[in-house]
Amino acid sequence: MNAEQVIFYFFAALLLLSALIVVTSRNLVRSIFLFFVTLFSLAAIYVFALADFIALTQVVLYAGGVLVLMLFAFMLSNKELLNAMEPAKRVFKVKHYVGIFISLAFLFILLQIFTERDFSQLEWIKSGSPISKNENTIHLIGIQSMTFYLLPFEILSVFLMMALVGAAHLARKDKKI
Amino acid sequence: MIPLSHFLIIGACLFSIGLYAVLTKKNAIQVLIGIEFMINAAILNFVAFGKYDKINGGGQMFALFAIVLAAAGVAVALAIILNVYKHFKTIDPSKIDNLRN
Amino acid sequence: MAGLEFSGFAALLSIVLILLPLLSFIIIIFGKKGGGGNLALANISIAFILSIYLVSLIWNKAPVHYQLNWFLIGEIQFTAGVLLNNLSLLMISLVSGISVLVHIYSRSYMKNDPNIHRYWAYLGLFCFSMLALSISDNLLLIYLFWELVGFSSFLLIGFWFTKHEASQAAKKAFVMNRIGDIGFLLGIMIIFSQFHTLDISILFGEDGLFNASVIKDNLWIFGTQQISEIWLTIAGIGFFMGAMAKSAQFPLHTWLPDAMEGPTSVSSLIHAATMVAAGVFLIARVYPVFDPFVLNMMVFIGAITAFMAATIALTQNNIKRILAYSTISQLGFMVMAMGIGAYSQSIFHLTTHAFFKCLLFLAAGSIIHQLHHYRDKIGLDFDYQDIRMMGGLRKSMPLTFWAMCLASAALIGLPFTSAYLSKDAIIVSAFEWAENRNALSQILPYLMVLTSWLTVFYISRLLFKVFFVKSNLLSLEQVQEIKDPSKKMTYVLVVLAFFCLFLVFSVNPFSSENSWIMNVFPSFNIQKNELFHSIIPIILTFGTLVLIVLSYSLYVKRDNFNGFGKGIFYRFSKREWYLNELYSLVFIANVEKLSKISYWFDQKVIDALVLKSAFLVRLLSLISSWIDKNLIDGLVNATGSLAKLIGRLAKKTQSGKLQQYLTTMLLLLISFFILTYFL
Amino acid sequence: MLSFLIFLPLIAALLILILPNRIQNQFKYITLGVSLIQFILSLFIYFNFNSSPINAGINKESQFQWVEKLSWIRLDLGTIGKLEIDYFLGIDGISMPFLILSALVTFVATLASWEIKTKLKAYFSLFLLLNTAVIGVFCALDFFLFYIFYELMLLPLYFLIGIWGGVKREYAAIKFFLYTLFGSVFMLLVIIGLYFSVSDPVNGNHTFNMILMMDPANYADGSIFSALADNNLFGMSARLLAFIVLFIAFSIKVPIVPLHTWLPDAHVEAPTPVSIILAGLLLKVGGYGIIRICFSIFPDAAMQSAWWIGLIGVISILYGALNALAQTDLKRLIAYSSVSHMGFVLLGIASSTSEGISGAMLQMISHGALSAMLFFLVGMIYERVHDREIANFSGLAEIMPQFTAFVMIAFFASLGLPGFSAFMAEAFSLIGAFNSEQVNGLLPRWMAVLASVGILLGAAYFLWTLQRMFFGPTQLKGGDDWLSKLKDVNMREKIALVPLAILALALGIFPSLLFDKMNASILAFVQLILN
Amino acid sequence: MVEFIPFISSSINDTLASLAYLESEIVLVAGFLLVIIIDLFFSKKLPQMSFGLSMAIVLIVLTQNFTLLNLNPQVLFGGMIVLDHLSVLFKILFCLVSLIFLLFIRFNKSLQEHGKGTGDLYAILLAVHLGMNLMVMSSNLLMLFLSIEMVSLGSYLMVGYISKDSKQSEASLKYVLFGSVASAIMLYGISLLYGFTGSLYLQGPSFIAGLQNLPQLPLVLSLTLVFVGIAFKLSAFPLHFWVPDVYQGAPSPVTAFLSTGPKIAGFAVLIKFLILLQAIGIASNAIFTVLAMIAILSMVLGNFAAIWQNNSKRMLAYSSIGHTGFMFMALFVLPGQGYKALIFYMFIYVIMNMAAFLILDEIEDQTAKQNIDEYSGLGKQLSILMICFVIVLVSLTGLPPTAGFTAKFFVFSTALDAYNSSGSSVILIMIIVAALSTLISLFYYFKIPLNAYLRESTDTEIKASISPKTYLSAFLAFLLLLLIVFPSLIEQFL
Repeated sequence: MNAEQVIFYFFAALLLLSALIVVTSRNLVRSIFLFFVTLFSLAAIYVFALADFIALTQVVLYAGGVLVLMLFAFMLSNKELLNAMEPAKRVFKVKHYVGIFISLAFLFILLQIFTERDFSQLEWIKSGSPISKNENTIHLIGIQSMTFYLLPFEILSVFLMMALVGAAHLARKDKKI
Repeated sequence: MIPLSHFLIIGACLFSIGLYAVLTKKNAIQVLIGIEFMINAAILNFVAFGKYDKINGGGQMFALFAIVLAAAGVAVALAIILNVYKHFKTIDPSKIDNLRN
Repeated sequence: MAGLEFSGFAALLSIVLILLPLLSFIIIIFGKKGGGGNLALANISIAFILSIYLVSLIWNKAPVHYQLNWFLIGEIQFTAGVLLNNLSLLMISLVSGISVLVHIYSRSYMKNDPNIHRYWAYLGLFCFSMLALSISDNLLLIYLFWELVGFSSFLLIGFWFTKHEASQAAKKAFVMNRIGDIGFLLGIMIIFSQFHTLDISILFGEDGLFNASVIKDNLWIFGTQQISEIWLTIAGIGFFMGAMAKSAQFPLHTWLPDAMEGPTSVSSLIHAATMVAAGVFLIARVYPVFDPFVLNMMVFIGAITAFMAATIALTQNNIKRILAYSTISQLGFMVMAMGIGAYSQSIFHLTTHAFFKCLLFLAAGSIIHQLHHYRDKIGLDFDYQDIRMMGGLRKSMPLTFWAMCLASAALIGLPFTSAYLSKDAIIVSAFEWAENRNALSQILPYLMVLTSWLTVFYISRLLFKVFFVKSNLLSLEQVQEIKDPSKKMTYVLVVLAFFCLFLVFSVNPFSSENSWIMNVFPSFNIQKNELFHSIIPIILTFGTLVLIVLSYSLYVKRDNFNGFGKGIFYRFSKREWYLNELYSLVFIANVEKLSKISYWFDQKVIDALVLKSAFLVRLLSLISSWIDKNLIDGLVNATGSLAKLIGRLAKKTQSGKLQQYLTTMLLLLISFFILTYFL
Repeated sequence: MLSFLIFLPLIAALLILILPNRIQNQFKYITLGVSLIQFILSLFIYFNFNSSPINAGINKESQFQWVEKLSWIRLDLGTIGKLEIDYFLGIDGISMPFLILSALVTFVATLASWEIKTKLKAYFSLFLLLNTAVIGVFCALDFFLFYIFYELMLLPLYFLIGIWGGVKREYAAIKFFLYTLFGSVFMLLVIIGLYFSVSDPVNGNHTFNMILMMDPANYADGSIFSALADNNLFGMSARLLAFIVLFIAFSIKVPIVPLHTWLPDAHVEAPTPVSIILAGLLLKVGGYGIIRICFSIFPDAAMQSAWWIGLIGVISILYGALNALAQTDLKRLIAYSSVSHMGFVLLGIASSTSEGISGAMLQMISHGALSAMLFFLVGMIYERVHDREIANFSGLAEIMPQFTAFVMIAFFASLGLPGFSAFMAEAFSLIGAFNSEQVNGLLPRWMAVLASVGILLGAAYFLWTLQRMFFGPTQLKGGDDWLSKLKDVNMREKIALVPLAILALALGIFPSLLFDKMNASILAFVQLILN
Repeated sequence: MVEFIPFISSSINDTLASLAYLESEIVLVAGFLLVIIIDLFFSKKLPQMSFGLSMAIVLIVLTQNFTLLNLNPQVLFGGMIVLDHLSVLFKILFCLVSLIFLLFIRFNKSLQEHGKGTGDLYAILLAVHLGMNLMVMSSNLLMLFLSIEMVSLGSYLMVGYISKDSKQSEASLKYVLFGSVASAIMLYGISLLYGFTGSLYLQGPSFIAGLQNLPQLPLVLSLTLVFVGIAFKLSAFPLHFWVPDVYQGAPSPVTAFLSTGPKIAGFAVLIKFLILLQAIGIASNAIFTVLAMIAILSMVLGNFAAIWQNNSKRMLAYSSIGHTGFMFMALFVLPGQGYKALIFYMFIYVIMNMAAFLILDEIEDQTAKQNIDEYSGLGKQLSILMICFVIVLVSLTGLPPTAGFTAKFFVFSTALDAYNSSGSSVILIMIIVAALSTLISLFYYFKIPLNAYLRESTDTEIKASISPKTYLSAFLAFLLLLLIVFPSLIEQFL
């Protein structure tokens, strides 16, 4: 086991652990902060998949954007949001069992798929050209977004504009009232 | 060299965790976080597979787009959740059930 | 060519003849209220003259048969036409002749009725359909007019429809006739199915299709058509049923006594002289259809009818009812005669009966009419048709009395009257018929003799009660005030009385064999036995005379004789063999019940089934909406029941909605997978 | 010509919709005018109708008369060719009589509409719409077009019953609607199935042409309804199943026992003119459909099920009559009598003999006229005193002699008094049924024998009613009030009643008026179904 | 790096060439921006200017699309999108939806009285329209997901647009959470598809080949996960749970839009996947069986549940689930035949569903009545409107003389054809269920005329005014009548 692997599995473990705490925690603030940990570990794992730009975006957008948005959301609103957590009395309800059952079932099916067959032996992976470690992925992404992915890229801008306009509309106060 | 399937398994776990949050959490924001987990699981898949797809760069591009879309989605969802809070004084999705048969 | 022209001319005449009364019907029904008498009389008179003229042209010559295409159905051409042969000529002259008389009579009899125009119109309709019935050349047409006759009878019986009994009686008459008509229709269907034609002359002529058909191996075969022999019998029974209903044969006779609710003139024309004879006429028309079984049935039913009606007539008090039963009895004779093959005798009796029964009724009508007026005059309320209320009218209504006596003499068959010839001929034939048959058949002639004597008894009872004994109600002085009716009415009686004499029919007062009617019609299956011809009339006449004397001593000499006590036989007879009660018990009540049941069935079962299915749909929808609403509960409960160890927590899961939706959705997805890949 | 006949009322309906409510009392005259024009046109068609065998129609397109054919929808839908829907009208001896009946009954119903006092605009436009649909059904030769007209009848009726009906109108309207829709929804599936099986020999397109559907040669090999392939659906011959579906659809309209329970409710709750149309025309659509579609397109299946159809006919006759006997409401009684009378139609058709089918046709026309008359008469009483209980009336003949005369005509004609059309019709239905065993062996003779008992029961309930309501001493539940309200027939009512009476009488005495016109068609029809 | 250089110039050329075919999308983008700007600066002075502008833009797009009707299939942007006849038809449909929707917004009381103005809504609409256009054209999974998200996000915004009361915010919350979950699941499915094939091009050979080599379980799982996202848009079973709640809570125009636009776009996507599946060569019977099951369950659930609804919008929501099931039947066509019956049905469906919601809304505006049992006597008071309503409901039931019948008829024809060629009994059962559900739908649709006409009003006279919405619904109802006589008006373009 080399260093790369150690680091990878460390982040993987961190990722899953923090994610588990996020979803089991009854404290929203703790939840959100651990969410940051999860996202960060995920970004680290992206690096192992040679997607450094994605990792960067992940950190910037998610950690910097989404998370801050979430925090702002309940900071802007009432503090009661924080208190609106479920009471700690009951540990588990049937709902949780069903939830656990469903997620485990999905996990089971997915693991079934991923372990049964080695996907690195897929035709296209064997024949394709993998990204080498010293390649500048930012270049690649830049060229691709200006050629193949030009149209989605432009549309994405319209999309964001729409989301902006809409979210702003929802959030802003009614002038008449 | 990390085997591809390990990425995928991590993604699957994350997906399931997200699913659990979605189904059980009593706070809309936590549900939203669950959804983000699910999306991130997918992004992880994209990234993992994208490693082998240099020419089209589909995986990484898709991951990039997905992140942006998810962020926008969160923005809208949060705006809506705030609105809901204004009316209901709660964001427990299981308590918001005025609309029913 | 000349023949065709002649037949065309004769047919035209006959059509004009039948259309005249129809014309009076149409004109009068749309005309003004209260009128129409003159027109009706004129038309029927012309019709009568035409019929006489036709008789003079065609009688005993080749029949005239003239037809036109009526309609085409499939490949079968239906024709409509007239068939003028001896039988139809006899009928039309009889019908039109008696109609003329009744019309004349009615002018006085019905004078004061406010709705008299309807009366004339209905009479016109009746005459039209009866005449048309007589000359129609095909079974469908006959059936058409057959029912139309019934319909006009319905109208006339119900003429005073405000009287409950009248409308009841009219309905009963029509429905009972309907029963017979169904048989008739069935007969038509069978004949049509076998021969594809309904033309009488083609079917029943000398070399008609009917004679060409044979019965072999229980099959009735005509050309390539074969059906089971039983259908021939059924056809015969069918036609006979028609005749039974119309001619008031047991057990379909009960309408006729009730039909007396109509005006008496109507009773005399329709329910005594003409329409009721149509049954016999029909039997005569389709005679070849009847196979031995049906003929025997005819004998049986005719005899029963004759006997039964005679016994019932013994105890009735309503004058018209007595006469009605007498009519039934006489019709029984005719039908029986047809059954034994005494075709000509039957028709002969039909003819003579027409006159004397008409006379009886008209005479009775005169009495009723006068009594009715008298009642109105003195303002007393009594049943003016009850013979117990009458009495001693011999002096005050001499003409009526004598006419009635003559008619009664004819009825009981005293020598020198017309019916002596015809009735005795029938009884003689009955003896002849029975001669070579089994023991059971031997009863028949004696039964007929007995019936004949019963006739004597009831008609004498009537005569004596009406004309001789003292009235139960009116004093002698009051009776004196009642007079013979107006001239018009009495003339009619006189004319009819004339027709009750032997001379009209035969030169020889004691033998019917040479009467002109007997000569032109055939008889079947009867071996002549001279002995009977000489002995039986003598015995009959002797018995008759004895009975007259006996009844005179019973009814006139003994003042308060009420028939035969109040024994079981009396009640049986008085209540008309309880047949009405029986019918209402067995049929009417059951049909009503059946209809109630079937309506209940309709409402409660069939409709409910539909409603139930609607309910089912609603239930289904309820379930499905319940599932939709509570699917989560259901599924959660199901999973919960997997983990029932944990217990009742399952019930506390109705908290959230959105997540329930998602859970359900995902559960469905997973179960889809599990079902597809892991099971 | 036929289009004009069909769309004239539609145009009038639109006109009425446009016209202001101010002149709503004139709407009835517009409607009357339209129906009069229709009647005259239909008479014109009648007199110019060629009844020779070369114009028999039935299964030969060239033999139809007044044909109008426009291509309508051409859609490339399936694998095997184009969808061919035509605007295809034409009449033969089977449909022509119904045109006259429709025009006449509509005319009478319009006259009966005088009693309608509310929402005249809506009423008359729906009424005219209904008229369009009914005539369209009788003229359409394209199945698609037929179906459209067929369904189009439902809606106006739903509202006509539902809005202007009696107390239980909601129930009746819904029940009627659901019943008939139930039949027709599945009919639609059969129609589509037929379309896939049949192709136009000229251009190979799949077609909705009913006439082409009658020729087995036009069925593609192996298609669902191909006679040769004899496919199975749910363990049954596909053709038989299709026949049954179609038969149920139409026999709900007829109606047969046990699918009849909508009829008493609908008839009783409907306002008089609608009852007239229902009984006079709608029921006929069922019979017409059975002849034109069920039997013509699926003769083989029809022959297989003839015995059952005959049995249903007999049961309907007896059952309807028995139920009529139990009724206390005059209108209900007449409604049940319709069930009974339409049973003869079924019996006649099932016999598959020319006599039986002629009888059935005549019965439909005759019942159309007579039931219209009966309902009109009931409506007259109801309009005057708002009561129809038989027990509440007695001795009406005294105070309403002319009315009684009409009632008697209608009753006696209905119970099959010879001289009226119903007699001929019932007699020939029975004769046909009786002959059937001999001719084609389809129906046993006892059916005819049993059915003839229905005639007796018919006499029983009609005469009983007559006696109870019209004869006897005058006694009314409403006393003097009713006495003053029960006026005798007025001029308008006479105008409505007389033509019906004349029609019934004329067809009874001269059935050739009808038989001659349709004989060739009936022969062709018999030949079609027996081969 | 170097290996990309040859592609760049060709890619730019391709982009330039492709732009010519995207006129309508460009117009939409331009319009989107213009509307935002106008709303920012002129909303006070010219309150209806953004409405007029949006109308103009949609009309321009409509005419542009008509010119593209007879186009041969064009692969644009290097396979990112494909413009073919079917997608042009869908785009025309969207124009129709948008046009009615715009008018609906313009005359809807609650939206017009909304304090924050309607300008943003018009902008969102145009963006969503753009998204729908791209949805039907896209042949790349990325493009597809992007456009689906665009439509979804726009829809969330629309549903929560007013959020003046709890109902609307609740609806929007449910919608956004449900929708996000669905799209997250779909995204995961897409990621799997991508991973298994290495390609995002739906019709690309490598994509198909990659799927062909897959074992059943991963293939079906990934496809099912993708289907979740599509079915969410279609509101098909089992993703229909949100429908009643959201439809009831959303503003009427938005409900009308949701029940038509995104749903139709969803069908376009579904068709893409069906074609893909056929190309992969999965036993078509299996797919058809699954589709038929979904269709049956949707019809049964939608129709049966609709019977019990009293709220008219909720009832229409359930009925629209039923209609989805019904439209599924039109998917049962053999390869290469086009989806004429489906498109025809959709045209009619748009018209009648929009009209139904228009009328509901108008009734609500005029009488404040939302429940069916309160409609009694309305037939008299709102006569023209109710006549139109009856026509629309008859059409929704699928009875003559309305175009709903023709549409239903075509769909039945298609399904029977499919049965004819496949002989699958599931299809036959589906057809029979469809026929029965027509009957059942009568129950609930006709509750409205039953109340409106057959029952007398209990409350006082309502002064009816004839509003633009009445005219609009009358026009739509008239279209329904016209189209049964002249179905060729639509049919000629198919």
